[in-house]
Amino acid sequence: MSCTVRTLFFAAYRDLVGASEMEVEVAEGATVRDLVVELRGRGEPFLRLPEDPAIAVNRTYAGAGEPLRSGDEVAFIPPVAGG
Amino acid sequence: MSCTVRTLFFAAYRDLVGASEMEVEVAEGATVRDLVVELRGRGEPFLRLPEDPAIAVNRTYAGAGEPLRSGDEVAFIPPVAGG
Amino acid sequence: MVTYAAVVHDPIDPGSVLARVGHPEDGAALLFVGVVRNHAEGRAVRGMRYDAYEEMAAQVLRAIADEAARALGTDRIAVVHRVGELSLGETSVAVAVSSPHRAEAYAASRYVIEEIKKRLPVWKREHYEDGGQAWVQGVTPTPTVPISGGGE
Amino acid sequence: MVTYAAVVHDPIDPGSVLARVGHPEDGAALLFVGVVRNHAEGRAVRGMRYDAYEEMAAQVLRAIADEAARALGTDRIAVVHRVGELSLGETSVAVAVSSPHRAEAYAASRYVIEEIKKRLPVWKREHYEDGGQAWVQGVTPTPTVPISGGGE
Repeated sequence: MSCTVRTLFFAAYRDLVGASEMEVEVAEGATVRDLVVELRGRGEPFLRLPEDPAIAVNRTYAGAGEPLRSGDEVAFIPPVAGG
Repeated sequence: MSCTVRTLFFAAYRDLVGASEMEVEVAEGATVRDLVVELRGRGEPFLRLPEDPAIAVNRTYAGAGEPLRSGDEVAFIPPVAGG
Repeated sequence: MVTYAAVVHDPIDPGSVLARVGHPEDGAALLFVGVVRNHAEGRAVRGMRYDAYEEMAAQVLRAIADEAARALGTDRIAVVHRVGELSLGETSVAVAVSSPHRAEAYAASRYVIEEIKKRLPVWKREHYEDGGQAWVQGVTPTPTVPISGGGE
Repeated sequence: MVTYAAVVHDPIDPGSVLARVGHPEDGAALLFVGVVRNHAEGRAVRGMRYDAYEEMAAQVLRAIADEAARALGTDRIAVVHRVGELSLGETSVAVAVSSPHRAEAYAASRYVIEEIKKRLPVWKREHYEDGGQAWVQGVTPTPTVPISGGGE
């Protein structure tokens, strides 16, 4: 069993990855942490992402242990600089 | 020898004294303190003024020991409430 | 450093006070607006009269703005205080500050309004809904005159 | 308590943001305006691009305004953040607050702008006079993801 999440990359992370969004398959019951490990495990360019990026799941900041469900929107949030 | 100063009364002090300005004669070398004592010595309505009002001499806040010269503008400043 | 300070009788347009500050190097601007509100210590208010020792107030206002600019590293400050009869919702004071960074703008803005409350020779008389009126209790500006003490 | 929060593409008119606050009970209003300045860490800047995770930014902005209103006793807060290409001097963010007394207005205004800097999913890319450009170094929003640690 697996589930598919929609990952988003913004600003510097979009530049690093070379894409602004991507569908990723993770195992049933995977957490945010598992997703990041899975992606970085693919090597370049994903290895350029930090090991512990800030993440938002469905538009809310989420901890590494947050479980993912199919259809979730998982955003990789570079250090913010609004204002 | 004496000198004449122009005293000003604002807001609540003007209401207490019943006048907004008045010429007062004080002795040569008199200080702000001497002026207040002189005025309060005249009894009502001047006794209604506090013994230690805030005072401005020539538009600058002045201490009790500030000496007065003829022609000085001496303002009795009630507690302020700008803003 | 550019400061502007005025005591005025006509209505204040806060936007035009804000327009007096700002500079290509400034990333932050802050506008404080004091308005006549409809209540004071539990009493309904229908208006306010501001009296001032105008010649001195203009000088004190300028001194406050200059102090804030010098001490707090802001390069532009404009402050305007109104006197006369004001209706509810009308602006009594507007303070505009701009500076390269926001911390200085907040500090300078707050300094100006707090010093106004402590030192500006202005008084206000509240007109209450019930028909009464009274001078608003104020703050004694320093230096005070220790009349009862001897010597200086 | 009334709050307004928006992420916009069109230019911000700070006066119209200020006009969203104010109430007969309020004696103080405060408007913060962030503008694009001509320098950053010693480099001459000619413009700035603001990117955002727009759907989330709108939510976060509203949450920040609501927190400020609830925690700080202000009754009205309006905040607007712009995204897209901005020229020097253009407004990137405007925060308006009104409250019965000034202390709450200053506290709420500062809270909103500081939380924006900490949490709002917005990024800026500086365009330099010399032709270069770079993402502005930002602040990592919390909670972070401790990938390397085991368990939760």
